[in-house]
Amino acid sequence: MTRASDLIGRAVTDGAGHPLGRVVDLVCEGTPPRVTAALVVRRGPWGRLLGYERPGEVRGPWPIERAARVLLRRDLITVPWSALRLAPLPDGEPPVAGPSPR
Amino acid sequence: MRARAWGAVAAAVVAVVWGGVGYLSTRPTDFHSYRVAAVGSAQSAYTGLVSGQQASRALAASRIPPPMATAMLGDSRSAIAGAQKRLARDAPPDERTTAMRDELAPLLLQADAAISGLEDAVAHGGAVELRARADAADPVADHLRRFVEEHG
Amino acid sequence: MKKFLGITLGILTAVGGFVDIGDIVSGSQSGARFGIAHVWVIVVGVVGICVYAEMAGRVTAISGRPVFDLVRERLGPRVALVNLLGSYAITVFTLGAELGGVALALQLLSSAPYLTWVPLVALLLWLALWRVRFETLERIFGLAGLALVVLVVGVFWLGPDVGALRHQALHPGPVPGETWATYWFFAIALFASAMTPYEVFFFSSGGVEEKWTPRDLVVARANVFLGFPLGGLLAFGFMVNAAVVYHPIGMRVDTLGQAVLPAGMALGELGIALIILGVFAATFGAAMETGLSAGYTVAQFFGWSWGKLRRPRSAARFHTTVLVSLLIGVAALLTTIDPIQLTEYMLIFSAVALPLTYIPILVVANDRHYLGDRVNGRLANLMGVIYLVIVVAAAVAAIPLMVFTRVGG
Amino acid sequence: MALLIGFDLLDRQILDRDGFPVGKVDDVELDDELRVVALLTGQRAFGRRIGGVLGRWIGAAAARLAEKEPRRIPYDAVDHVDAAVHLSVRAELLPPPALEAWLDQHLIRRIPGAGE
Repeated sequence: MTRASDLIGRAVTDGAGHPLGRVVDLVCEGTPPRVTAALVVRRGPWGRLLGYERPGEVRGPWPIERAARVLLRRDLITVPWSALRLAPLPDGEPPVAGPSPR
Repeated sequence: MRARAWGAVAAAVVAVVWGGVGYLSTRPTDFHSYRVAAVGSAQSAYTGLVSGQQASRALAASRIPPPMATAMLGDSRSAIAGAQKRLARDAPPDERTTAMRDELAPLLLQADAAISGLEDAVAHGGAVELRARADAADPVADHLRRFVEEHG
Repeated sequence: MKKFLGITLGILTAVGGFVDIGDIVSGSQSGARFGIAHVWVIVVGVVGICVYAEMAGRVTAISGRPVFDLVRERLGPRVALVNLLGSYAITVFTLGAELGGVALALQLLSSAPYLTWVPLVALLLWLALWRVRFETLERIFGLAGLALVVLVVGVFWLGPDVGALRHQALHPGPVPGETWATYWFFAIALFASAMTPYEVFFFSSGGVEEKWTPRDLVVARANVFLGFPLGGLLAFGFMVNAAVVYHPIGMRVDTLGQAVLPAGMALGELGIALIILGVFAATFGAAMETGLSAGYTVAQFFGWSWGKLRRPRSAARFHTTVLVSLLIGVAALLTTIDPIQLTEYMLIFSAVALPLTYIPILVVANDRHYLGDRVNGRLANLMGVIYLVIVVAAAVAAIPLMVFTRVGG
Repeated sequence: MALLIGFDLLDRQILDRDGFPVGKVDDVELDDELRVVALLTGQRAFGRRIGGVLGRWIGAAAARLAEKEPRRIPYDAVDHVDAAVHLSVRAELLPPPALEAWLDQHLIRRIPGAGE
């Protein structure tokens, strides 16, 4: 059994092993919801995006929205789960899903 | 790694703050810092004394209940005691500040005596005596105020 | 008719509930030192709390979620935990100051020193929160807080120099002998006493408990837009009285006795009776609100069951948190720190902590997913952003000013 | 509309059928095909999720307080998700929160008037 907190925050690479960035959220489809993709951020510090990662949902006052975009996330990409590999954890624990590109 | 980095930052901040406070508190008192302390001491003594006078006059005119007057005179006494302690904490560094201390110290004693007099009058004196003692403290209050304005 | 009565009672409660030890101390001290040169700060603060409380009330009425629940959801657990520690510490700090205020008020009526009153007041407060229906408590203390009107009325009997007062109001800035740093220090203290975070925690948690629906927004808005400004008027009462009685003779206000004496000078023993009743009610009412708000912030962060209307056994963790917060408040006072000084420190740290909960609420008030079409309009967002700048500026400037002016010393 | 586990589930308040607060979604359990099977709530799950020194300390404190493992709420008990996660069952059917029961037992129950 995996936990969402084990996946969120993990560094990920693409099929060929090139680092993509870190997982910040998991996209699910269907009922019961099944993870089909991950929201990955190339750079950008910790922390949630105050809700701005949902396009169209939050049209916050522009200063906060701009600050959130600039400070918290440079660029957010959606990567299908099958197209990415989880990098091994720093203390060597084997990644959970998918073959690791060792 | 992150925990160690945060630990280092925290230790650095503590060191800087500790050093800063240490330096500030042991710095030799110069004219400016002594003057600021003296004026602060005079200000709180002045506030305490006048507040005691006002409370006594209000009680004499039976505009406030006796316990309130007693409580306010108690506050005045501790304000003046605090002023005396603050003045005595540093030694005056030069002759100008020594003159300031020699002017202020007796004033604080007179203010303290005035408050004690008011407390006695409240305890068992009549309204007339209370009002008289309050008026008797006016010169001390005016002198304290002049001290604050002159050196403030 | 019943709804009209509900609104008026709500407004009166907001009036009584708005004023607390922070307003009493910051109002009197700034009045004594600067006259009414800070009156514009009270106006800015009142408008600010109206903007903030209206947003929080609307978010709660539509989404059904209280402030601290949303703070964690929007900021993520780690950042929200830091936010919780800050907000909880400030709220318990304020609770201690309020209890101190109650004890000081009682000391003026009895010769017993205030410290002897503190444990008794705390026990009385806990029994009131535990046993008495909160609705009645809020009404009693809200209405009794109105007695502070005696200050606004009494000032005319003191023969105020209206010309001088008008000059002070129209020329905001330090008087001779004061510096801009102390002027801005007191401005931040006044602003923080008007925009107190715990009031919004309490207001929005009350909305959840009373199961507000969009239809209740009318009553909620009436409470906010009428109650808070009237409360601001009472806070101004302390400032103008100190400006008339103490400022001209260069005196300062360091004790509660000095803050309430002008009412005695103006209206005699009746004035004193009313003003002390008002101070007692305002600070005791605020102690109830801060006690509950301390429980609300922790319970809403961890998702526990909470609420003053819920029977204690079905909200054990919430009620334990309130009890523990009360004990911490009493402990803070028993360190013999002067409650007036404790209040000064509390105001400064409240100013620092305000953005922590203001920003998430401003964001959620724009979230269509929660509020549908009732998100912030252009005006609400404009005011929201203006106050975002003010709140962040005050938070940044608070501590440096406190250190530089040695707490306004 | 796609469901975001982090945004839509994590840290959201869980309410039972009658609106009684059950807890926060402190973590989400996925099976091997990464399907959402359960919501985890409680200090242990919260501690483990925020990690770091504080997280371990919270988790250890919860463990000592008789919370053997986080409370597990099967995902099919979830009715719908809006500003909160609404369950289709009553709170009594779910495993009781250890801290609540402990405090109720040792403290709150003993104070008169705790029942009404």
